[in-house]
This record gives sequence, structure tokens and C-alpha cells, in this order.
Amino acid sequence: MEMISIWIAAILTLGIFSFLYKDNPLYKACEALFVGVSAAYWAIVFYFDNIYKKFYEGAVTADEPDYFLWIGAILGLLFLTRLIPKIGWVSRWPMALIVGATAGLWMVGYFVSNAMNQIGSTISGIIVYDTATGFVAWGETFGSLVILVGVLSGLVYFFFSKEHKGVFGATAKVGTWFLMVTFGASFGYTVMSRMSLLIGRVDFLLGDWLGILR
Amino acid sequence: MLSTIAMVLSLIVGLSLIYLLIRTIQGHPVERRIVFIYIGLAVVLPLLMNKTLPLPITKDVQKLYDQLEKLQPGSKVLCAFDYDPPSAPELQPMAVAFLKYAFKKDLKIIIMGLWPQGPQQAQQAIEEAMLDPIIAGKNLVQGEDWVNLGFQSGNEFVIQSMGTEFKRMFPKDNRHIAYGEIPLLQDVVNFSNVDFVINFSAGKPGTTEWVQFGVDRFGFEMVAGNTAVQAPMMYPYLRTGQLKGLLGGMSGAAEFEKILDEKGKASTFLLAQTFAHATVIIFIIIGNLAFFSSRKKKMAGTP
Amino acid sequence: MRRQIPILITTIAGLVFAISYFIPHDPFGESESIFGDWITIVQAFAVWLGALNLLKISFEKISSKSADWPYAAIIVVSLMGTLAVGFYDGYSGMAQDPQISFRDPGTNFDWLYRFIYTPLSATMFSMLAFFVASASYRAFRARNVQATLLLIAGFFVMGGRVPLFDMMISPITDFPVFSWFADWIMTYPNTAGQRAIMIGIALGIMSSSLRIILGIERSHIGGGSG
Amino acid sequence: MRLSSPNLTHNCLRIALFTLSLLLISLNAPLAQDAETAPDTAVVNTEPAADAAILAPLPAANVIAKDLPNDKGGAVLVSWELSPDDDGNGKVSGYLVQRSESKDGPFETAGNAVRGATKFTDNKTDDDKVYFYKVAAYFEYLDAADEKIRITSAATVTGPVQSSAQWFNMNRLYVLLFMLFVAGAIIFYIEKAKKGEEIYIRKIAGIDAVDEAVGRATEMGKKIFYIPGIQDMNDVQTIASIAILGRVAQMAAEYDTWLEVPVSKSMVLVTAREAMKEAYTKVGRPDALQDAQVHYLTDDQFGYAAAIDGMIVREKPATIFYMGAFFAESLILAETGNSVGAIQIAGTAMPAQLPFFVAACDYTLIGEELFAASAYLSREPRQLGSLKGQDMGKGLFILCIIVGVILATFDIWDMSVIFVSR
Repeated sequence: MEMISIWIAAILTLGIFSFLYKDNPLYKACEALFVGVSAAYWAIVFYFDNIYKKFYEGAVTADEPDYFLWIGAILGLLFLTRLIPKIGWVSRWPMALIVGATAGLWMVGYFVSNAMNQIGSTISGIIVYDTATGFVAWGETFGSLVILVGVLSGLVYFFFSKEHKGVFGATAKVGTWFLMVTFGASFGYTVMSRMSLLIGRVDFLLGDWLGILR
Repeated sequence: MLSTIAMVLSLIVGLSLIYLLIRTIQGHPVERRIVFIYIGLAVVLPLLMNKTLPLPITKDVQKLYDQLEKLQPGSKVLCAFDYDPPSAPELQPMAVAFLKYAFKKDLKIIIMGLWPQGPQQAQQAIEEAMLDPIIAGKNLVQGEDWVNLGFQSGNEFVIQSMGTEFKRMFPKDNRHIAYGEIPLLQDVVNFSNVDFVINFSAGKPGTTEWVQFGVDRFGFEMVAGNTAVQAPMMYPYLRTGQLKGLLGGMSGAAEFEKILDEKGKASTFLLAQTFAHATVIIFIIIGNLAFFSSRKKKMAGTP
Repeated sequence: MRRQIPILITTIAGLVFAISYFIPHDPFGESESIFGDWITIVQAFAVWLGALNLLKISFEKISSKSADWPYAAIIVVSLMGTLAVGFYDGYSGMAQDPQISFRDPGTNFDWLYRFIYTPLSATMFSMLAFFVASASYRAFRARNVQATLLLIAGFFVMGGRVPLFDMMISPITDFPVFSWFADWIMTYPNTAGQRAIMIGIALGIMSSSLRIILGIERSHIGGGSG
Repeated sequence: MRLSSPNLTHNCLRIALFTLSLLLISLNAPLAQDAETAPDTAVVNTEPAADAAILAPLPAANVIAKDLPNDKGGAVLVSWELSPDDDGNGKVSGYLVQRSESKDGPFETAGNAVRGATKFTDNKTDDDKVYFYKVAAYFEYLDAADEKIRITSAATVTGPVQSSAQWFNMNRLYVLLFMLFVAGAIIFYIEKAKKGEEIYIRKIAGIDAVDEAVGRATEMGKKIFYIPGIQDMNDVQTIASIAILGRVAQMAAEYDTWLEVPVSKSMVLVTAREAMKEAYTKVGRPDALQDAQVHYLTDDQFGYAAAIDGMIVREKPATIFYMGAFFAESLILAETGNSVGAIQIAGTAMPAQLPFFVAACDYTLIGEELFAASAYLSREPRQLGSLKGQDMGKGLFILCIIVGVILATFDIWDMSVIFVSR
């Protein structure tokens, strides 16, 4: 059984990889299988972990049912009206709940974590002392200066209501340099990530399937 | 034997890159399928060589390790698995290494997922960790030493709600046992009762959400393992202390395995990773050499 | 009616979540939890909407015998089959003693996950490795100062995060120069750049959320900009 | 209902004012009453086991129980100083926290803490009740029969304490002030823009290049492709993209160049068609627009990328725009476009995809520039006002950083404390 399972997985893997040569019916079949299985996978997990465990057992079969949960389920059912174009507009109600709640949660969450805390961390004395020895920590001093300049110039670059001229323009230019180094770092890491994914698949093919590794 | 052949082959492949360079400079860039073959070989051949490479431990991984070392036996660690199979090559080795370390150290593990696939990846990681003879000898009991709470939909709203009560989001565990009947969770009401949080994340919802709606609201300490695509965006959080440590991508996983002394997949993948990076770098260089030489020609050609 | 109620829901939900950050006391604390419950349930239904919609589209394709109807048939069969396996495993697992989960190792559902879902999804994304290599050969040019800086930083990070360059210079020095430099780029300039982007995005989200809560922005409920 | 009606704006402001006043009231409301703590009131020895005399660890000192601050009630924070025996040598295995509703007991277990821990949050309290707590250090070992034996130290009773909910989280006061400033600025400038006041937006390099790019396609007699990303209309990036499309379409209509928009979502199809129609009508050539110019390909990410790939290779457009939300397909598209020698202008706020666009395209709008460009081109009050309001926020932050760094460098005041709310 184990053997057959691995063969199936290997054939599916190769089926997807066949796209690299060119688009072909095997790839399309594998893709269709992927779409079907993953949609059902999600549906099953959401059913058991949420609709069954949270709603059904919480509001229907529980000893002390939480009747509030019914409103959630009704809103959920309203969402399904999208399938019927005529009354599809009521699906805007649950949509409105999600969009509104997300807006409220994010408004504060992003502001606190991604703005306030970051500003707080950028504010520090220019000269950094080593806490253990009390001497100036030159590496960290230079590093935090780099961060200070980078954050300020980057913010200036994203300033849209003032023309980029003179000192302001020069600062914005420095800002773009920082952004480019940042993107370069991201680029390097993205390459690393993509290669890892491939290594994982090749490891499966060579190791689990063909058994020529280890 | 196999590894020798692989080494010879990779030498030949390396030399053929020179031909590629010449063709490209002459203005005949090769088809993309040829490039695909090179990348395939850059991954296949080193895997056959079966060699591990020395890797220095970066300070972010060291920081993470120091945090883990501070944990006392019996500490409760919430472990959020927020990834799916495509990211498993990067994150699964981290998760396995961490679980092995944690079980050996008698940490109590509470698993959950904001991604539907997360808890299933966790099951696989546990299965692998249990193969370790020391851990197998401990006869760990599900529900007492570790528990898998499963998945809950709602993304960041789950974290927000867990701030008040875990039970509200996870009324029963993975095996359908009521929250209140699980011995490990007797004292655990919300984040204030867990000692530490670790998050393995491949995107949204993930570490960003855990920082924004968990750490910054409920004030627990957290470290994270991230896919490399996402890791650069986490560095600002690392500097503020919103994150106490970070493992980024395959190299982070390999360093983590090294520092925990748990040799795993990531360490064996490192050579292939190195070859793949080298190939991409060489391709960028070849492409740019061709670009500049053609630009020179163009300039020389215009009177 | 069709417009006002959704706007009212949006505003109330938004205010509850924004205000409860500052005011933990009821009614905000408790309504936040109740809203949170509803949202998790609505999202679960939304996933089902996706699956049902996929079925609907696929059936339409099959019945109209459009060009790619056989693939639509594969989608329908695989979707129904996986659902059947999942429901069977889920319910029968709960009936067992001790109870097991549908995602425990050894179940049929886990088999589907390991040998069908995992290879398909993982391979789909691993193809990006090939595309990124081909793009770096054919498109990534140091065409201007910006792209040059980007490629140089990328070069050091790519080379420094694996023991590539450091092994090359190991005859000269044992100190991992490139690894150290990659680390430096990540810790300082990268942090600075990411931070500037983050702050900008935070303000952007703040303003769009504000407009949504105040009802100025309403594209999500199908209303135009007004 | 039109949005700019004074009525609605009024309502918005009223809501904002209401919120503000609510928050201000709550500020003045009496803050949490911490229950008095009465440390060291009594020493209660737990029944010592026969052989425990030697093994029992020294107790935890200075046990304090108080209401958990800034919460919605139902929790008491118990803290203590480590037992002198808890020095990492294993003489203490953990701490047992017990509570009772009366000073004399009986005490029940509230929870356990690991060794080295100095606090425990009891999340199971009733706000109407008064509690007493005691904390004992304990040592655990397995006896000959492999039974777990626990020996507890003496413990001090502390209390009474009562949990309560707070009306305002004082740690978050500064966050509120900063948020009110930014929100106020945004609303103020939206109002201003609605009244028709001019709001300046700086030039954006990629947008200036649009003219040139469209012109080149016209000269060469080739097509222009406009790719709006793979997200639906609920993504702000797609919305911004459609606004930019309007402007590009207008120029294409003027020059009489074929502009083609392949989309991956049906909602985007409808919106893009409308935007195109409006643009062609504006320059007086509504009949020049054909339905085939905007067409749907597929919802699937890689399917969409592969289809566009094919179109680019077959038709060799002179100019390609990528504006909107892109994911992993970005590099496939940009590479193919580059290989046919097209001028490429990209814009996205997806940080992970920006590197690929910057390296493979001629111009790239970075992050917020995409939104700025759409405000710049559409001149819509909502967008212009928001952008200006956000700039005010950035200005404030820049100012704070500069002042804060100067103050910190000269050791005058550490301003970072008001930004960090953890």
C-alpha cells in the first residue's frame, strides 16, 4: 500500500512538472484534481473545526446552548445566497460585518504595531553603549544610525504632498536607495524560499520514490 | 559511488555555463527550458552528494535559542502552525527540531492552527519527533504532555478572541475532547497562562497577525519560524522586541537544527540550496554581462 | 434598506473593535467576543460558498459541453470524493473509543492529504524555482541605479545566507565575512526600509479603515464611490 | 444616495465626536480600584509529610495579589519573589497558587507555576467576590514505587482582593491621541478636497512615463496590454489600478492605439469596461471602443499567468502595464514581457513582488505610490484628502523621531516610552 501511495504521489508530482516543458492534458488533469481536492479539503476542515465544533455543538447540542451563535449561522447562510443571483444582495450583510470588524481591528492593530512601536524603537540616543562594559558599542551605534537615516529618508520618499526638490528631494533619493537594498534583501530571500520548495519536491522524488538518497 | 558521479557531473555542468555565457554575449540567449534543466541539475546533483556544510549561527537564531533555554521544564508553550505543504520544506524541519527539543526538555505543548492544514502538519511533525528513542522512552501522553487543539476559522479574530478565553475558539480539541476535560489545559484560560508562544508561519494569517493582535495586545513573549519570502518583513519586529527571535527559511532551519543538535532535513538540504543560489547568481551575472556588452555595441554602432 | 443596513452593520462592527482596544469594560469587551464568534462562523460558510460555487461552475461547464469539460468533471469527482471521505472519517472518528480525529495519521483523509493534496500543492509552488531562475537569466538587468543596488544587495544576501562565498574565501580567513555582511544588511538597512514601508502601510490602512467605518468607502457592499 | 451630501458628512463627524466624547468621559471615570493587599498577615503551614522536614523548600516571599489592570474583569494577578531555594538547582519544582473566599480557608488550587516564575494570573475569578491567595513553593520527586510525591513549603495568606473591569486602558492613552490626530487630519482634508480646494500631489516618475509609453506603442503600431492583477474589486490595489486604467485608456483613445485588458475576476471585468467606456467617451470616441478589448481569462493564478504569457509572445505588445495586486505570477509576467522588448511599467503594494518588478521593468510604482498615482490621476476628493491626511501623520512621526533622538542623545527624556504600549 505504502508503495502504491508513493507511486501515485510521484506521478502527480511529475504531472505538474510536465508544465515546464509545455502546457499539456496531464498537467491540466492534475491541476483540476488539485482544485477539486483542495476545495473539499478546506470545506471539510472548516466544517468539523468550526461549523460542527463551534456552532452545532455550541448552540444546538450543548447543555447550556449559546443562542447568540445562531445569529452567526444565519449570517453565514445569508452569505450562501450569493449562489442565487436574485436574492444575492443579502450576502452584503455578513460581508458588511466582516469588512467592518476587520477595519476596526486593523485600524488599531496596524497603527500600534506597525507605526507606533516602530517609531518608538527608532527613537534612541545616537550613541549606543554596551550595557555590559559601558563603552561605546561602535557597530551598534553605526547600525542604529543607518536605521535612523533609512527610516527618515524612506518616510520622506513616501511623502506625496510636497515636491521632491532641494534637501527634501535629496533625502527622498537616499530613501529610494534604502528601499532598493530592502528589495534586494527580499529578492535574495525569495530566491532562497523558491529553491527550498523545489528541493523538497526533488527530495521526495529521489528519496521516497526512487530510494536513491541516504 | 553515486556521490562521485554527481560531483563529476556537476563539474561538467559548471563548465558548460561558460558556453552559455558566450552564446548569450553573442546575442543568442538560450531558451528558458535550458535554464530549467540547469536549475533541476543544481538541485538534484548536490542531493546525491549527501554532504553537510558548516554553517555559522547567526545572532537571530542564537537569540531565539537563548529564549528557549530560559524555559523551565513544565512550561506551557503555545505552538501555532500556520502553514501548508508547499512551505513544509522550510518550516517542517524547524517544527520537528523544536518539538524534539521541547519534548526532551519536558515542555508542555499546546498546538493550534490558523491555517486549515497547520494542525495536520503538526501531527506529522509529532509523529516524526516520537521516533526519537529518548522521546519514545518518555511515553508522552496526548492531553497531558501535548494537545492539538485543531484549526479555527477567523484568522486574526481567533487570536483576538483567544486573548479572553482559548475555550471560546477551541471548545474541543482535535480528538473531540472537551477543553475542560484536558488535564494539560486545566490552568490555561488565556494567553496570560502560557509561558511562551512559537509560531511557524508561511504568510497571512501568520507572524504579522500574531504580533499585531497577540503580542502587542496581550503581552506574551513570542518567537517565530518563517518562510524566507516572509522573513525580511519580520526584522523590524525583531528589533523592537515584538519578536524575540526569528528563523528565516531553509538556512534558518539548518542553523536551528545545528544549535539544537538535532540533525534533520534542513542540514542535508543545505548543499543543494547552496548550489541553487550559486546557479541563480551565475545566471544573473551572465545575463548582465550580455546586457552590458550589447549596450556597448549599440553605443559604438550609433554614429 | 439595501444600502443602509449594511452600512450600519459595518459601522457598528468597526467601532466595537476599534473602541474595545481602549475600553476593555463591557459592553465593548463582551460584544467584541460575540462578534468574533460570528465572524468565525461566517468565514466557515464563506469557504463552503467557494466550494459550492466551484461545483456550480463545473456543472455548468459539463452541461454546456464547453471545450474543457472533462477537466470540470475531474474537479467535480475529486471534490465530491474528498468530501465523502472527510465526512466519513470525521463522523466515524468521533464514534470510536478513544475518539480520533479525521486528521490523525492513518485515516483515509490523512492519506488523501499526504499522497494527493501534498504532492499537488507543493509541486505547483515549487515550479516557481524554475521561473525565478529563468527570470534572473533573462530579465534581471542592472538597467539603472535602483536595479543595480537591488541586485547587489540580493547578490550578497543570496550568497551570504548559504556557506557559498565563505567557503570560497576560507583559505584566506576563517571569519564568515559574507554571512556576517548578509546579516548586517538584514538587521540594519533592511529593517530601516521595511520599517518605512510598514509605517506608510499602517497609515494607509488607518485611513481606508476610517473611511469604511464612517461609511465614506462602500465598494465592499456593492456601492460605488458615491 | 450621494456621499458628498452634507447630511452624511455631518453624521460621520457626529459619530467621530460621539466616540471622542465617550472616550473622554471614560478617562474621567474612576479608575480601577485595586483591592488593598495585606501581605504577611498569617503564616499557614501545610501539613508536612513525615520525611518532608529536610526536603521542603523555603517559601516564596512577598506574595502580592491585585486586580489585573486594564482588563475586562475576571482576573487577579498574583506575584511573588522567588523562594531562596529556587536557584536552578532543582530544590524547587514549581509553585502552587491557592485561593479561598475566606481568610481561614479552605483553600483550593487556583493553578500551578513553573520554577523560576514570579507571577500567575488567576483568570477564573468572579468580580463580585473577595478572594484570599497563598503561594507555596513545592518539590516533586518519584518515590520507590514511581509515585509522584509533592512536598510543599509554608505559605503566607494575602488578601483580600477583588477583580474588576476597567473603563479605560491607561497604557493606550498615547495611541488614542496619535490616532485622533491622524484621523482628524484625514477627515479634515477629505472635507477640504470635497469643497474643491486644490490639494497638491507630487509628480510620480512612473506616471510621467505613461505618455511616452503610449506614444511609443502608437509609433510602432503595436498593442498596449494593461494587467490589473489577480485580486478582486475588494482589494484597494485593484481599485487604484482601475483609476489608473481610466487615464491610460483616455490616452490610448486619443492616439487611437489598441489597449487590451485581460482580467482574472468577473467583477473586475465589469468595472474595467465601465472605466474604459468613460475614458473613450471623454475624448469623444465612444464608438472606437470594442468589447474584445477587455476580456476575462480565468480565475486561476497560474492559468491566468500562462494565458497572458501566450498573448505576449504571440502579439508582442510595445507597452505593458502591471498595476494592482500581484503574487508569485509577477515574475513570470515581467520576464516574458521583457523578452519581447516591451516597455514595462509596474505598480503594486505587495512587498514580496516589488523586487521582481524593479529588476525587470522600466518603471515601478512602489507601494503607496500606486495609491498616490491613482489619486493624482483621478483627482477624487476621498483619495486626495486621505493621502494628504496620511502625509500629516508621516510628518508628525518624522518630527517625533527627530525631536526624540535629540532628546535621547542628550539624555534629557526618553520619548520612546509614549510610543511603546506593550
